Amino acid sequence: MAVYDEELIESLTQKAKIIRQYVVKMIYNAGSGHPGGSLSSVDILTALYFHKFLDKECKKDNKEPIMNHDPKNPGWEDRDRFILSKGHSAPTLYGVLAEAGYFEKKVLLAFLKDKNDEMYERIKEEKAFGIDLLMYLRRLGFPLQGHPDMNKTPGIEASTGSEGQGLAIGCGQAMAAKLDRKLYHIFVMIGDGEMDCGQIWETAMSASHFKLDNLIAILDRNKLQLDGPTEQIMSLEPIPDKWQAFGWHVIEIDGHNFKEILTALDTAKEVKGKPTLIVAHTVKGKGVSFMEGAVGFHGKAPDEEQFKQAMKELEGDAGA
Amino acid sequence: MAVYDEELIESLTQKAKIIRQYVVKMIYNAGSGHPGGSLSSVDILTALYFHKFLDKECKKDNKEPIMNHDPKNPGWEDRDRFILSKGHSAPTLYGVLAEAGYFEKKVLLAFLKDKNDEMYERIKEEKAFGIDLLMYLRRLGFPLQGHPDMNKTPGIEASTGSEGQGLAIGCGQAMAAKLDRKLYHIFVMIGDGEMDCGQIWETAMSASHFKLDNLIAILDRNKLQLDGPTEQIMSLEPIPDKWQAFGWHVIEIDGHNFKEILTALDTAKEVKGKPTLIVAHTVKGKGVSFMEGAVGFHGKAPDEEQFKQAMKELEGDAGA
Amino acid sequence: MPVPKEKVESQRKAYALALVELGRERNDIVVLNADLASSTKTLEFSNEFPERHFNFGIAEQNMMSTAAGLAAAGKTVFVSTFAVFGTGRVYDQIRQSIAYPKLNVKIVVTHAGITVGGDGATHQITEDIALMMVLPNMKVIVPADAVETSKAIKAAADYGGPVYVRLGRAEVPSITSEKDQFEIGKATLLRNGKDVTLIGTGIMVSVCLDAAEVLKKKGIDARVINMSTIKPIDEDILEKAARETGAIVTAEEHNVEMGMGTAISMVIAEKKHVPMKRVGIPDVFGESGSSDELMKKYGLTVEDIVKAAHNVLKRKDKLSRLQRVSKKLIKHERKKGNKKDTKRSKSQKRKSSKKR
Amino acid sequence: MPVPKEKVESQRKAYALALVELGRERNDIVVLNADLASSTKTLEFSNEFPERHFNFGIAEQNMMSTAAGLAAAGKTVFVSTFAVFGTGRVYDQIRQSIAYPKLNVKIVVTHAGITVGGDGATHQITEDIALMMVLPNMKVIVPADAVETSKAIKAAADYGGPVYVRLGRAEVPSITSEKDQFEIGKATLLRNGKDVTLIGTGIMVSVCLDAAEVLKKKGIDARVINMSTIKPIDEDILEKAARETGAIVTAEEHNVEMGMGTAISMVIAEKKHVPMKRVGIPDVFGESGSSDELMKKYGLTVEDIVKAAHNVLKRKDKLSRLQRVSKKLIKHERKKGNKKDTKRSKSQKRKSSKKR
Ligand SMILES: Cc1ncc(C[n+]2csc(CCOP(=O)(O)OP(=O)(O)O)c2C)c(N)n1
Ligand SMILES: Cc1ncc(C[n+]2csc(CCOP(=O)(O)OP(=O)(O)O)c2C)c(N)n1
Ligand SMILES: [Mg+2]
Ligand SMILES: [Mg+2]
Repeated sequence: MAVYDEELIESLTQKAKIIRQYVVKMIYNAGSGHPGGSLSSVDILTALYFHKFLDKECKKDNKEPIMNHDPKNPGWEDRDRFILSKGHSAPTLYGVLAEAGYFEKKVLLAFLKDKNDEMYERIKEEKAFGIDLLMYLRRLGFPLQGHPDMNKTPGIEASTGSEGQGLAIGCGQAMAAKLDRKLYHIFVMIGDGEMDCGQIWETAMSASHFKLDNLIAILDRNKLQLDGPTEQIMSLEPIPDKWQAFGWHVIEIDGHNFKEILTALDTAKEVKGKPTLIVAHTVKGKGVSFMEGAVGFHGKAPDEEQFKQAMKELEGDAGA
Repeated sequence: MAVYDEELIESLTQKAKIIRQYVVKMIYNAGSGHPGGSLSSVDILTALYFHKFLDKECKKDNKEPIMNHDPKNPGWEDRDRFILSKGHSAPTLYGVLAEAGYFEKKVLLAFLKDKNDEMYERIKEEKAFGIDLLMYLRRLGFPLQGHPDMNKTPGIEASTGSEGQGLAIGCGQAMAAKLDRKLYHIFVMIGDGEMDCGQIWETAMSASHFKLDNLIAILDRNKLQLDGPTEQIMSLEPIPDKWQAFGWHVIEIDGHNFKEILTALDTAKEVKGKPTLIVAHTVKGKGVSFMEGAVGFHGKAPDEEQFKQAMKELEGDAGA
Repeated sequence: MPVPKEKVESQRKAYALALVELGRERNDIVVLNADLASSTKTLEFSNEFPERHFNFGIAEQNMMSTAAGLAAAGKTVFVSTFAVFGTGRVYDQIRQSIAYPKLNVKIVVTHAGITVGGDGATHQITEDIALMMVLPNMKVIVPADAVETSKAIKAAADYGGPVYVRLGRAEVPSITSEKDQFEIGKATLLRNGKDVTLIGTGIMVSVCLDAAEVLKKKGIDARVINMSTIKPIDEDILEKAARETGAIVTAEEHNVEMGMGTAISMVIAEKKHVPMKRVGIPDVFGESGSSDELMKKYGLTVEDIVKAAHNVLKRKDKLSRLQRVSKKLIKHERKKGNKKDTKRSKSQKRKSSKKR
Repeated sequence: MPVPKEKVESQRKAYALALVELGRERNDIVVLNADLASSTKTLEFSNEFPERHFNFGIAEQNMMSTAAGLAAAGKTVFVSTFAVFGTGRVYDQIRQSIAYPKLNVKIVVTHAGITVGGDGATHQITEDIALMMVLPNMKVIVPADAVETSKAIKAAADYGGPVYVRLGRAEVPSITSEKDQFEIGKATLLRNGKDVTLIGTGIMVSVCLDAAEVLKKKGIDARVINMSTIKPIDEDILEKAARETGAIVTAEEHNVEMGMGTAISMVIAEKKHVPMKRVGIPDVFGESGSSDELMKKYGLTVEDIVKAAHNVLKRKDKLSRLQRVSKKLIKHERKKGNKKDTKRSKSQKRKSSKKR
């Protein structure tokens, strides 16, 4: 069981604030990207990656982390895996990975070695690593692609961007865990618009058929897709009924409430015999007033003025 | 409302027997094909095509046919449409169309004119038309393809064979009917194995989103797919829950009981504001003892001995 | 130095305008989209004709087969999404529901090629032309600019079968004029020349024009052709170009191993073989970056075309010297009489059959 | 008259056997299928290793991306279905989930091409080679018979990235032998010859061998190459064949506009141009019929290859005559000195730049 107390919640809240700042800075700097769905998913990713993120750290406290992972060793075989199926929210994932330490120079170089000379050279030349790397989002020759690339960035478990495929990739990893009698879990975040994809339902069907209780999907239910509100573009409700009919355990939570997020993740890990979907109700653009619930900020970078306003709002009392 | 009496039921029963004989003869003759799913769908197609199949015939009796169609005029704009999404059951469709008169020489020539010289020539030369044409299933240069081809065979409303697409094609025709303020209905038969396809769920979602109450899907729930029982290969239950959660009206029937079939089709036509799925419980290979429930006859033609046995069983007292 | 181009315009906007105009003229026009109506600009059609525009959410496969059903019921259907999702994601649906039955569906995609930029490899399809070319019954059109886009859309609407139209994300220089004719299957000559022919498609046409200017400075007179239809390809203009200029360079924002250049190679090989060089994207996935950076890195610049032109010109030179002299000698040989020749070949045959 | 072939064997059975052997040797082998385990014969693997075989029902897309996940977690994954559903139906999943991240997935399909027969056009894919060729990072293998299938499967398992293996439905004559080496990217010489090279892939290799026999009777010495890897293509063997035989015929059960023949054309055009003819299926959809009837109707017979050979031989003859004489004259010209030549080209340049 994961354990949390007020202190942990407070520290996660602070982390999330920092991640939101990274996200906005990254996208502003790149001049393109997807702020809306990146911001709605920050709290969930923060909870996953920062609730006691080292196995050893937890063991010491006799606590179990939600997600076992080690930024110094992204290839650790027994790690839990996180897949961002809605790959356009990459900035959030990059922010979390950077903050967790996946982009330290040594880790980066080890990961890139012999794989891509251009990038390797840049990083060796101290062009960018660690948090700095975030400012090279979408830049030619740097690892942080517009959509996550598992061969260019340490900590990325699947290359995504074409919606609807990440859940199936997670399903494959979950099947591998079962075959290898490993205990790791696979967490996959999907978008609500992504639920339109038939492939999601194919995977919904097979994951329950194969009884993948080590697969936990988290739906970023921010009610918007690219062209507008999901219920106007392609109605999805009743979502829990759909997934239950497909054989999943379903939990509904407020995706911006750390207690609910942690409890849900914890419960999901205990469910036996079937996969779990956590329907996380979120606000698209969460944290930046004029981006909240705004379709226009699905895939558009803020201009200078908007950027300043956003940073002002996000810095607030966190002051990172 | 469609009307039926014992006389009609008896005549449909006789028709279905004849169609089953055609199906077995066709596939035996061709040396390949899909008897299982063809036989399970015979009664439903018979009910659709032979419950008073001419508008004028019905008007005279002040009855409404389940499906308005005219074999002499396959292109009639206001006709109801039937799409066989599980295209591998083509023999049943061909049998029904032939029996209804779609393959009369004049109709065939009018349909093929200038489209395919080889076929046109064959038919002009009296090589095969009407019921005889059935014996040229899957033969080079003849219109009856292994899977339905809307450009080679009159009465075929969609080219199918790649599973999962026919329901969406029907969805498009239903949308066109709404746009044109036409009252025709679209009937689409899908297979239970076909329900594995994500595309089916994409269409399930959009058909209810677009409120296509002129779209009626009929599920040939014969419990088998190519490799085995559906619940072993890829479990589908609870089927009604799934479709209801996707916004459909669901009716369950015995797919070999004409009263239930007719009543369900009738009810479905009255449902407003949403599409209807009729879950027709059937027996794969229905009518031929050794094909019933036999996975082995999904896609295999009977050998000579099996053929004789099958025909003996099917001729019974119908004696066609 | 680039040709001064009067204006840079969006193909997507031109598409949107053409659709709206078509919608006003024709009731049978129906438009489908898959959660990219704002990006592909079919939103404008939707604003004017909400009842004839349908958004399918992120369900491209369903959209394609539904388009087939609408077409089967008499509609002229335009289907739009990004190139990567309008081809590879739905290849089987296009194949089986649309191309095989030859239904009246126009697949108009935007954001093709690497100039998509920041989104990176997952969104930069450089294979779509190949995918659509290899499909029987499909027409493949890649307009060079906004003006031509508008005409291509209208021509597609007038043609009664499946058409693929490939548009880009970025604004492109306007190089064709309102009065140019557009016909599916006909390429257009943008600049006459006799030394070498540069054949571009899509955004590469304007790059070819720029390359022609650079070549002019070096005394090379380059012909420029806009190959806006890739399938069926305009064999006549190719044959003429081969015959009259004797050297060909092709340029496309697409996998160079299998695209327009390949299609042209096939024609040139059959009709009249001349030195040829294909400029295009190598057989690798793209990456994030700015359009310009990517075009440079992946070999789509004026310089790449100029270099290719020099390459083919060198080969042409060698070949034409050969041909000149051989012609002379053939005449010479002919004079010596055919008799001897016939004898020789006969004896050769005998010899070779003995060997085995 | 056909070469006497000792036996006719099923590629699918050979695949099944190879899979089972691999399964015994290696724990990391996992096999996926989509409701075609009995037809593609992975059922045999499933019988011996039920826990390492997964059937996804008719959900090919899910199967492909799941394969990617299994591979990412260290498995060597074989995915099987019919060719039409293992390529076009899942192009985007292969592209994004497998090829882009270079994951260790082997897509082994059966029932490729028109020899599928009775099922008709919807099941007869003649585009799959093009689809897989245009994908960066993909290897494309088309084994010629059962023995080679077995080797190809093992080679695919040993290679650590995405591979496409295309098999047919029908039994094919055994033409390769156990002791022949198989290496991805290396073609094999089946028969030496100096007049013309016949290059086949898949079931067309045996047809090429038969054609070589027919040609032999006419005194023509044909080389036969089995191009079992189409991507990457064996450039060395092609260059050698072009140089040594001076004429090439390719044969494939695939859309002839864009397949192995096209890939070979590209190499030949770059390396050493010689007359070439591609034999294959025209750019149309297939139809129901028997394999033999269809091969005849769609141009895949011994006669079609022989005819193509005569065509290229005629062109080769003309060309070699030209070359012979031109070589003579070049020598002659050289003697006259280069000075004159240089002068001429300079004056030419001046003239052409004046024009503009
Ligand atoms: C298959 C596919 N079709 C279309 C797109 C383009 N696209 C990118 S994001 C997006 C909307 C996603 O909506 P949602 O899943 O709700 O994401 P979020 O709201 O969390 O940003 C679309 C249509 C895509 N990436 N993949
Ligand atoms: C997309 C696709 N994948 C695979 C196939 C091969 N196939 C033909 S029929 C069939 C099984 C169909 O099962 P079901 O839908 O239950 O049909 P029925 O039992 O009525 O015959 C399969 C897998 C296909 N036609 N299309
Ligand atoms: Mg959303
Ligand atoms: Mg079934």
